[in-house]
Amino acid sequence: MELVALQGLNFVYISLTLALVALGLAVVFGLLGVMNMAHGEFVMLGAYSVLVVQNAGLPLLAALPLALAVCAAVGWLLEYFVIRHLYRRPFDTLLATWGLAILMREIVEAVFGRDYKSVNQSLPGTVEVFGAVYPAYRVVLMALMVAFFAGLFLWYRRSNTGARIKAMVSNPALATAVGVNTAVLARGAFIFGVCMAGLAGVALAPLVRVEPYMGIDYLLSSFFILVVGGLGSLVGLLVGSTVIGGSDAIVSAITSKTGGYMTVLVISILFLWLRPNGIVARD
Amino acid sequence: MASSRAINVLFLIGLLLVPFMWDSFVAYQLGLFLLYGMVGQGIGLCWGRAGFLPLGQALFFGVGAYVFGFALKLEAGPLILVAGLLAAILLPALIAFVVGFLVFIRQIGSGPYFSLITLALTMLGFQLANSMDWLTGGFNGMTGIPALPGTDTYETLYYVIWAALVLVSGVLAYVGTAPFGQLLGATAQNEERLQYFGVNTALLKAIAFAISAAVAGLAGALFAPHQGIVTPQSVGFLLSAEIVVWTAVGGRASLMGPVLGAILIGFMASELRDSFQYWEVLIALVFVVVVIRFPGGLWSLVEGLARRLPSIGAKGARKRDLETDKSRADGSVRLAFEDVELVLGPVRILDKLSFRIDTPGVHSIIGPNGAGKTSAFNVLTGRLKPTAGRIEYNGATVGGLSRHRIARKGIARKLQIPSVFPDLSVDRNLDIALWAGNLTLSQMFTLRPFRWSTPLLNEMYDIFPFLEDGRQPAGSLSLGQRQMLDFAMTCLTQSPLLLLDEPCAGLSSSETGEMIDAIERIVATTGSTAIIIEHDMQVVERLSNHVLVLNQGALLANGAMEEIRSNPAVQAVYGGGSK
Amino acid sequence: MNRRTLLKSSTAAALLAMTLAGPVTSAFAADDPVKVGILIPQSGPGGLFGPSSKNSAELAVEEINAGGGILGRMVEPFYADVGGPPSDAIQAALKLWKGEKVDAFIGMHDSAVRGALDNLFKGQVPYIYTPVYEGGECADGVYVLGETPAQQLEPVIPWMAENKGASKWYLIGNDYNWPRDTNAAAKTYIEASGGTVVGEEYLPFTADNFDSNLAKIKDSGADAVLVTLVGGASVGFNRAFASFGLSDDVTRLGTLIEENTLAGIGAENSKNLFSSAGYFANIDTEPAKKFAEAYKAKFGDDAPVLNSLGESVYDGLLLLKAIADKAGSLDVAAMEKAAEGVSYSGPRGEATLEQRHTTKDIYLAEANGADFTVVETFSNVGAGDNCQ
Amino acid sequence: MSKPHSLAISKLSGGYGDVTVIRDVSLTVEPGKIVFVTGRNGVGKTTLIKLIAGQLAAQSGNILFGERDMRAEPPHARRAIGIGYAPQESVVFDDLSVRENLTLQYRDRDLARYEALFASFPRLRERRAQRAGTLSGGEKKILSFCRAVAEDTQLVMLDEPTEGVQPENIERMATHVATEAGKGRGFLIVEQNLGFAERLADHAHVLDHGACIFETPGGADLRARLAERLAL
Repeated sequence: MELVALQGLNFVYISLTLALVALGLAVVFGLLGVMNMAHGEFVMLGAYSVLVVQNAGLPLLAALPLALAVCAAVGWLLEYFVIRHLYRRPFDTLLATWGLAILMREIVEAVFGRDYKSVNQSLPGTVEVFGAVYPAYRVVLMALMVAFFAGLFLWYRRSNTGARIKAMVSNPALATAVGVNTAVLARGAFIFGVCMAGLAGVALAPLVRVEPYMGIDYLLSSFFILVVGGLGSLVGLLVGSTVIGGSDAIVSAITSKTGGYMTVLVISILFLWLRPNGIVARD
Repeated sequence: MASSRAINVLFLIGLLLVPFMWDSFVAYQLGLFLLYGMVGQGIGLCWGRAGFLPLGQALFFGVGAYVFGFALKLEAGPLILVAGLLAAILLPALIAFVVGFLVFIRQIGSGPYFSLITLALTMLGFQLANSMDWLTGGFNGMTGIPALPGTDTYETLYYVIWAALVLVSGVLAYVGTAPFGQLLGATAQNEERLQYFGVNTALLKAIAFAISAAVAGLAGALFAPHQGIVTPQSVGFLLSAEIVVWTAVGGRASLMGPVLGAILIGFMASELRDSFQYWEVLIALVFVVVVIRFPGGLWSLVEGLARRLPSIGAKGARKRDLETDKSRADGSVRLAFEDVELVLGPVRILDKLSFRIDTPGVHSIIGPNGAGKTSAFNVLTGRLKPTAGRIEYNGATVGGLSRHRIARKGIARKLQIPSVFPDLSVDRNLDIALWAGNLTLSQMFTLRPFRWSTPLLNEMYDIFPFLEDGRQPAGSLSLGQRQMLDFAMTCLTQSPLLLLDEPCAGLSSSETGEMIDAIERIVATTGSTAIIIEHDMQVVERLSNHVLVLNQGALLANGAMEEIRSNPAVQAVYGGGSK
Repeated sequence: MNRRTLLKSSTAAALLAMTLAGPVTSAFAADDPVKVGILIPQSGPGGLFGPSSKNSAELAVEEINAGGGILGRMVEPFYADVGGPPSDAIQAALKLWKGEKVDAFIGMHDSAVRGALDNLFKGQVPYIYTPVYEGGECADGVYVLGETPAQQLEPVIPWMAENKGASKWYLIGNDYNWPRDTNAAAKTYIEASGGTVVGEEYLPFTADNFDSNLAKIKDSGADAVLVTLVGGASVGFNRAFASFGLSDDVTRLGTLIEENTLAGIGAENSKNLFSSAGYFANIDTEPAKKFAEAYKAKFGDDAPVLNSLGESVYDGLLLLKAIADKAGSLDVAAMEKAAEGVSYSGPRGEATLEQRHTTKDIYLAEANGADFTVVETFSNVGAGDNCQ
Repeated sequence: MSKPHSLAISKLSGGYGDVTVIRDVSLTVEPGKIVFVTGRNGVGKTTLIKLIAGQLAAQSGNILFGERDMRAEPPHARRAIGIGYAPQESVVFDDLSVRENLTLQYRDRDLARYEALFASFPRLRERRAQRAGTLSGGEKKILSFCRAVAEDTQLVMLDEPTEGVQPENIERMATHVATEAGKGRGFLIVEQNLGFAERLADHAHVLDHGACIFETPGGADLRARLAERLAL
């Protein structure tokens, strides 16, 4: 029973964190069509923000505004100098952001060094949930993520921002004709996306390794989550995270982690092949 | 064109001279970059020409390397080596063909999905190479691979690699010039339109992907003796991505660009790696700048320089001297819709639509907006799959078949919006129409089809004189001319059944008159059957005496123009008018 | 075209040719320096160890030269980055070997690169391989300094059984040769010490979530975990391990948890964490302290932290000097004759070359916050049989 | 709606990149007036309307809306200032639903503003949940027409609104245009359908080779007058 509760909590945790990590890419790739290979590097910026805050002796929460400010500033620079020239050329965004990812890693390496950094948990220790011993920080984080996604879902349903972004990407000329300021909207969406990646970095920093190359872990899984779930919808994002996280967790529990990893790849291939619009196809 | 070919040849000759100009170590290094460059050339075929980007090309490179490395390690004589080399080329080609065909048959266009599939495959390949250590040596690699018999790895192997590069470049250049390459280019521009010409684009793209994989396999095979070791990194995502980057920097659409990219970045990295801590920053900056400023890659700069030189040998006028018989043995048409339904989401677009057409001449479909006119064409040509019902064409069921199969049964279609291949010349556009339904797979790899001609083509030149200026890109024509080119292409397939969706849309009244004359004349000459969707009653009256009226996805009335006019049901929904 | 294209395509090559045409003067003069190629990772996942490796090498060169050099000739180091795949490493090594005409190589890199270099050198140039590895290297002209699984585990596992009550072992590592070979060796020692293996698992390099492994470890009832995960995976695993409260009851032993990895794991996650290696930054012996002080004096307080991988390059140069001085030559044939039984003394203590591997002291350290404390020293541990 | 503005362009030239398509064209659309531009294919009608909408940059000349020079304004700002535009090609957002297409620009996402138009084109309301890409060509044109007409703009520019639209619906379009013009809105319509022009036009211009070759007030025999010029 305890093992079941533990596995169940792990399943919820992995699904939520994957969704949080992929959220930014869901906007940048799913809506804007930018294959942002530097997505993971924004997660990294978020994690290093926590490190800076910790070294300055401030509480973890102070990292949030810092991460958002840093990601927004870097995101603005990238959008202005690189990305805006490449909208609607997805393969070129892939190449350019590949280069930008290298740049961001090297800059962080130059500033903070190549070595692993340890971020303290502000909530050490464990609590018992349904009979399973679980890290306290994770429990709090899970509650916060549920609240965050619920809020986001409510806002997204009431706003037509998503539709405006899709409109802008599919037919920019017409979008301007109906009064959409495409330059501002695209920049805003891009910055929002990378800020969400930074937010994920802040949330995860106490749990994972922090080093300049940490971003790559988050990049590929985010892409697979989006294609399995379906681009351009929040429900799809959550479903994709659940399928990817769940299949990895289940197969890993039964066989091995390598088995889980290969299962995720095979599932992703099958979806890309048979159901490229994802489980939650666009309505 | 001629000057660009000359540059390619000179570039290759220059590469041959490298060992004489510098020492053998430079040649050894260069050999590795040429191998990567070859893989890039394969990517160029897929990405620059056909428009789909393979992101996992190292998978084929690595498979080739492991297979040939294994054969070399057996040290069992030349027969085994030849077999190993063939396997190293054909196994990747086979994998790519199967994967490509299965994916392309389900997905049209060049979205990121195919790229992500190849990415996942290469990650899977890395993991397998890593885990199957009994076969591959695991992470530490397959070690102790002997040199290629008869060569010295650091001296003469370079010439073998150079010869392979020449071979690969020759094959890719030829394949690109042949009808296969032209059709591939057309696929990138408008895949769906090409399918309406009866081209199995999934097969075409799968063959291109297989060729690129074979090239990667060959390069991998030579990589094994060149390095003496093959590790999972040779299968991995990182190498795949790097080669894509080099291809982009060098020039994805050119033959030699990828090789140039691999050489330049390779030497730059090797030079800077040990001397400049932030060398990766420099390389990253280089390709961010190239992507933004020179989308054609560095090779386009080389060609730009060359264009200033006087062109060697002007291109002769186009000869069309091979008369081709495209008329079908039996031009008669029997088409029947039986209770055809089409439901998309909550909306019933076709609702038990039934009609028959079995007389030659021009038939018109009219009806209010959203009546299902274009949708009827869509289910007939395979763009949409009917939800229920039967569509029979000359005794065979066509509903639900793929687009190119239906086209090959003798149904040609002109879309509502003129849909030509904008980046191809008018001549090439006409070629594609002439090839439709007749070009065999083996003819795709010969040059003779460029000389095909038909009597109908000459008639088209007569009707639309602007077509004779065949070298201008179709994209530079005005909307009306594109409409006419599209019409000409549809007719040149000489399909017994022509579906024309608003052929006069966007034309002025005088141009509309010209178009009506053209339709009348072509249908009379070829004895084909045409079905026209049209709002303009003037056009309908002039062209056809059989009119079908659609409303709410079903047939409302059916008969001669006068009967339709007097039909009260038609009058209730439809007034009719003209420009 | 076109000289222009040719020039364009070969600017980099020309640059290269210029560097190759460097000082290739009278190669036989006695006072020419001994050129040593030092192959260390400066990029890629191993790049973390580049700076400490390079510093250690510089220190060794300085000290050797101060003491009269090798064979009475000054040592001149040539550094190359071998952090990439083997194909890049071969180019880097070739450039030093054929271009700079280096006399010997010191290598601190993964085994895939070692295999590639074996195939390149083919016993024509002396090559000292310094990091921890899985054992089994036996080629001519190659001398191995790093710890093998036998050295790291044979004395340590019985010690863990006796002092920490480790009897039910769970083996977890990354999915490649080194962890698999290490665990194969570990199993014999665990059985010999009366323990059992309750689980064995290998993770892909990409693994970043360890929840299912931790659940299995918990479920298996293990009281000790042998960790052969490398780098970031080790950091992530150990952090998660402690956050689930497992570190209170379960002992962890790692064979590649050095100072950087420990820093990443963090002080609050390092309870009951042990590491076995031939070197730690704060070994409490005279030579080790002397080395650490010299390092600090030369590179300052903010220098990259010392660790067994970085330091191994220092020892590599000492070993090269010991063999070459005994052989009286840097010729592989002469060195091969002299190598067996050569001994030298360095920060790691006394070491003797047997079957191309060093027999030496092995230290077992326990993490104490973000630092290691050596809790036991095992003297003269052999590297096992590596030449079957 | 704010106080009525008229559109006045004078000596306008422009095209794609360096290519000049439109040369020295001048025309005026007073509030409440319906002005037609016609001409054969490829003479620059669409280019002209794109220059006014801001989709293409003018090379010389003036575009005045009221007192304001529009040439410096980006297209979305021109829409905000009061120039609506329904293009000839790519007329809807294919990936969005009909509803989203109609309400994209409104914060309240309310379809109520389309009541009158839905009464004429009930199909649109029925298909509001459907992806606009699945509509037929004529339906897309109607969707685009409704979107532009319902907008709160002083001037409405329609580029070939009747292309592919059945005559019945063209008639309904005409009714709506007339009604809106009656409220004081100006219309600039590019059309090849001379019947439509004759039915509505207060004034008509004929373009040829990028220049205005003929202009005439509306009236009963407009169709004949225009046809005569077009036959040249």
